[in-house]
This record gives sequence, C-alpha cells and structure tokens, in this order.
Amino acid sequence: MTEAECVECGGDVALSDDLETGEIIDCGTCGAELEVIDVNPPVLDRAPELEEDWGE
Amino acid sequence: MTEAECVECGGDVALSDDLETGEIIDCGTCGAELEVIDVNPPVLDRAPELEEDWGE
Amino acid sequence: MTNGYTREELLAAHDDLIDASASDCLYTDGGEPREPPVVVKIGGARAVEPEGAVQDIAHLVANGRKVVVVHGGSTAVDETLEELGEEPTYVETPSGVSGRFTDERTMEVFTMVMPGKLNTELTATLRGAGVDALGLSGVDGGLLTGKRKSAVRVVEDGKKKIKRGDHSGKITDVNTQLLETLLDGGYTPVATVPMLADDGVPVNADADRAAAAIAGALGAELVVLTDVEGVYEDIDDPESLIASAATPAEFEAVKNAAEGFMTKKVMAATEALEGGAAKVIVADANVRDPITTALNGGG
Amino acid sequence: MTNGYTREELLAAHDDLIDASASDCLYTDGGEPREPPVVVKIGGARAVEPEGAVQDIAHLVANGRKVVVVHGGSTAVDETLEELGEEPTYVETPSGVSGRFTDERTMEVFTMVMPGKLNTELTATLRGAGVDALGLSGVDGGLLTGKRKSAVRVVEDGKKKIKRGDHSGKITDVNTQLLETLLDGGYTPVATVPMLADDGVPVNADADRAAAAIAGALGAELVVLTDVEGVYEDIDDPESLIASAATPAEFEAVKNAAEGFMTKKVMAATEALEGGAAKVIVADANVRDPITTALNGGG
Ligand SMILES: [Zn+2]
Ligand SMILES: [Zn+2]
Repeated sequence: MTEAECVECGGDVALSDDLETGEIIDCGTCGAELEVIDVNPPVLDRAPELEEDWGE
Repeated sequence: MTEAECVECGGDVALSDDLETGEIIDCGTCGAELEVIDVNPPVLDRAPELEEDWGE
Repeated sequence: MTNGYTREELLAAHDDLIDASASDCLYTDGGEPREPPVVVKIGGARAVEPEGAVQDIAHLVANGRKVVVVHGGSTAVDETLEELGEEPTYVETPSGVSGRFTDERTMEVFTMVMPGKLNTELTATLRGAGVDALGLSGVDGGLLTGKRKSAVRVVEDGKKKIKRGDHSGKITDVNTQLLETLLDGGYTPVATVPMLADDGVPVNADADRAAAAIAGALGAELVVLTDVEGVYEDIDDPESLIASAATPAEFEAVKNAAEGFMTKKVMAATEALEGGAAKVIVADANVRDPITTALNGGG
Repeated sequence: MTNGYTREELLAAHDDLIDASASDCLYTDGGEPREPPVVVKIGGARAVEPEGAVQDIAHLVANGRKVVVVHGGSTAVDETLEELGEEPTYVETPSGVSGRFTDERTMEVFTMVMPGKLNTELTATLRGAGVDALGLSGVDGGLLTGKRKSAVRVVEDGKKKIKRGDHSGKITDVNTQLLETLLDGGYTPVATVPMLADDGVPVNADADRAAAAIAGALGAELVVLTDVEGVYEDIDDPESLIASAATPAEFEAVKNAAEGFMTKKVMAATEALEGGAAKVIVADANVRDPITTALNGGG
C-alpha cells in the first residue's frame, strides 16, 4: 500500500498494490477522479471526462 | 488410350489416359480445339474462344 | 437473386403504394416529389440479410422517392477478425453498455469488411434490383465527420479505467451537399461507417447513429429495420409495441421502455429527431415490403 | 503524414507549375481551365506507397486541375489471402502472361482489400493533404462495367486447359457522367477495381486497364506511375527510355520494346490512346512531384 498526492486538493490518496495504468481512483478527500498515468513511481492526473460513445 | 469423335469433322481423336476435365485437345484431322467436358466416358465439345484478359 | 414476387404481385403492390400516397407521390407533370427523402438503416445484429428490404427500396426508388441506404455489419467484422486469428475486443462502459474497443488492427479489418466486403455486396445487390446504387463510407467526400475519441472509460474486473488507443468518434457533420448531388443525379447512396475523425483518421462509429445523423441532416424519414418488431413498452408483451414517434417528447416514453440492445436504437432515433429528421420508425425487417409498411404506418 | 516539403519549396513548386502552363492553367476570371483532366494510376507491383504522388495530386488539384486517381494493390490482396490461410492462385495464359485466377473466395477478399482497406486508406490520406477525395469501386454507380469472363484459357503442366469459375471481366463502359458530376462538385474521385460485370457480379479487372478506360472515356491525360522509369527500347539500356507517346502508332514502337510485366502497362496505354485519351505517360513513381514532372515532359 503506497500513497500519492491528489492533483486537485493535495490530499493523500491510498493506492493498492495491484495498481494498473489507466485505472481511475476516486480521491477520498475531494472526490476527484484521478487516472493512474504511471505505476512505478505512481503518477496521478485528473481523469478526462469522456462522453460515452459506441461504435459498430 | 481411348478415342473420341471430333465434333467438328467427325474424325477420331486420340485421348491419353491422364485426360483431365477442361483440357484442350487439338483434332489431328481438322485442327479444331476441343475441350474435354467429361472424362469417363469422354465428352468433347468445341473449346470456346476466350479473349486473353488479366485482373489485378 | 430471387425476386420473390410474381409480376402481378409487383403491379398490385405498385398500385397500393400509389394509392396510399397519391397526394404527394407521383407527378406526371414532371414536378418534384414533395416528400422528404427516406433513410433506410439495414443490417446490424444479424449482419446484412436485406432481401425484402432490397425489393422494397427498388420499389420506392422506382416511384421517385429519394432513398439513402445505411448499413452496419458488426457481426461480419467479428467473423473476419476470427478468420484472421484476432480476438474481437468488447468493453463495458460505466453505464453498462457493451461496446467494441477498436484498436488499429481492428480498424483495418473494419474497413475491409464495412466499405469493402459488405458495402460492395449490398451495392451490387441493389444494382441487380434496378437501383442505381453507389457505395460510400463516411470517409468518402467527408460524408461523416466529427471528433476523434481515442480514449474510453471502461469497467474491467470491477475497476473503472481509461483505455487508450481506441479508434472511434462522434459524428457531428454530414456532407448533405454530396448526398443531394448524388440523389439529384438519380443515384441511391449506400452509406456505411467508418466516419472520418478530425485528426484525419477513419474511425468506428455506430451505424444506427450514422443513419440518424444522415436522416437529421437531410430532414428525412428514418426507417431503422431490425430483427425485432420495434420498441415495446413491456418487452415481454407483443401487444405493447410502440410503432413510431414523431417528436422527442413521444420518444421519451419509448426510451423509458427500451431495454438491452434496443437502447442504442432508441438513442439513435432520439438523435435523428433532435437533428431534424421528419420521422423515425423502428420496424421489423422480416416482413414483406418492410419499409413501405413502416412508412404507411402499420404491419 | 509527413509533408516532406518546406513551405518555401511548396511555393516555389507552385510558381514553377503556374509558369510551366500559364497559358492554360489558372483563370482569375473564373473561367474553366481548358486542360483535359488527369488520370493518375498509382500503386501496383509494390502496393500503394504514394507519398510523393499524394503531394503532387494535392498540388494539381489546388491549381484547378481535375484529377481522377486510380489504384491497384494486387500484392496487398495476396498478403490478406495468406493471412486468411488461403493460397493465391496464379495461372499462365497461352501467350505466357501470368494472371490471377479469381475464385469466389478470392473475389470476396479482393473487395475487402481494394475498395475496403486500400481505397479507404488512400482516400483518407488524400483528404489529409487537402484533397476532397471520394473513393469509388467500379461497382459504385456502375462506374466500370463490361462483359463477365468466367472461363479462362490456361497452360498447366504444359497442357492447354479451360479453367472455369473465374471472377474477371473486360471493362467496356465507364460512367463518365458520374465522374464529371463529382469533378464538377470539386471532388477528386479515387477509383479502383472490382468492375461490375454484365451478370451483376463484381469481378476482377486490371487496374492499369481501368485507368486506361477512364482516361479514354474522359479524354484525359493518363499518368501511370510505376516503380520503373518508363518503357525502354532496350530494357538493359537506361538511355533507351521512351518517355511518352501521343498516338497509337508511336506506341507500336513502345509495345515492341516492352518486356515482362511492362507488357500489361503498354497494353493498357494503347487501350487508353485508342479509347480517346489525350496522352499517356508511364513514369517513375520514385521522384519528387512525379505527376507534374511527367506532365511537363521530363525528369
Ligand atoms: Zn482530492
Ligand atoms: Zn476435327
């Protein structure tokens, strides 16, 4: 279990050991959705809002 | 070695044992090109003239 | 191709059609028909099996109606992927909708199957029925364009994730001038996806929504043919069929009733109406003259 | 896509082009250019690698020249056949020419690769270069039609044979009205095979001959880009290059000189001239501005 800093509020975000790139973590402090950009060391960024769309 | 009749001149056409459907035989008598329509029993017909063409 | 009709049946159907819409259909004075064009969406879940639709389209076109055909063919894409030893990738979105994840290779196969195999086949079939059909993908002449979406939100093993490398997009513009030029020239456009994204890349888009975008842009009547018989208020009660809706408000009721894969069709229908379509009908593909029947409001 | 030119180079090339044909190129009074259209045939033996051609086509179109692009891609068809576990079938004709035997399955793969993968790719690439490109197969709008040939004469193991089940044909008609409608609308048609045979079936036809048929029908100048630098009177002597021919008679000399795979290009060129093409140039694809260079008569 490691920790990282929320890019929105600066609060601590707990990270599980099976963290994956692309995973979305909710900040427990401010509720922001954070995307795991890199795993080792962990890098978080605000997860992009993406409209739901589908193809064929 | 069997024989068949030329559909053009009625002459005898000698057929080899390894005759194949689609094969073109030249009539030794009149020179007509004959297509092997069937092998057993052998059926001959005048081979169609086909313009030479190619694709991609 | 089998015709499936005797000459007498065709003539009778022809008379019916003229009777049904005599006030706004044929003009012996050479005037233009005042009816809006019809956009017919065929194929989908069970690939393209459009025999009934083909005859009906031929009939409509022979009567002077302007028709744009749109087709999908997702199943055929999966089949070809499997023949090539590739695994089709489907992902679940946060709202529970399942959708294809289109990586670069899948996109390549997608173009082979959609504008390649299926569109060529359908265009040839329509031409065989006397329709001056002309196949187009959304890339051709910039027919269907919009924003690229290379990332999607998915749910994998219960985790929310951003998945990148997707080749999909959202259609925001339709080249109606191209369609009108072709329709005026007597052609019947046969359109399919991919669309062309704003980064210049051909990408995946839902064919129902492509049909909706086209119908909206042309102010056309949209007939979406499916294997099921429309949208049901109660999906287990065949009597609860909602045959058509003419306004976004009416469609709100339909929307609430729709379940499963019909969600996409209803969403597309809503988009068509909001985009300017004259009318949207989701109808059973498996009846004789499915389009004429749908347009004449019954079965 | 990399551009390959600086802005200054593009401007200089632009000036050159205008200088070279100032008398019949740009009209500030809005008049129509008097030049015939250009049909550009790209791709072939080494599939489609058209970067130089794409820039050059964009340049020609920006200068108001009407351009129709035609592409082949036989190698890509073979690659996809192999990926699908199929063996491409080539047969030898009595006169010694090697040609593809196109059975039903091969035809299906053919439509996947030609109007599907390659045409969509090239159309998107051209659009990325600013050309309002629109892809068409010979099936679309009946662009390329003619007689079906389902049987071919072949030589197998030294025996002459009739082989049936072939999907090929001979292009006898081009829908010039469709091309002119699109050209007048500002589009650049990107055409490819299959053609549509008189029995309603899409079939294989040689892309060089398709380009020739189109050039003939439009009275266009035909530029056939190849990996070799033209036709040689003596194929082992680079000095014996025959750069162009303007009449069937001139081409008779070229014909006698052609060897190997060039035979087909020369046959196609002859057909183009006999069909009404203004000029035919077989030119090296691997130079900068290959089309402009060819049209301006040098290298
Ligand atoms: Zn936070
Ligand atoms: Zn004889």
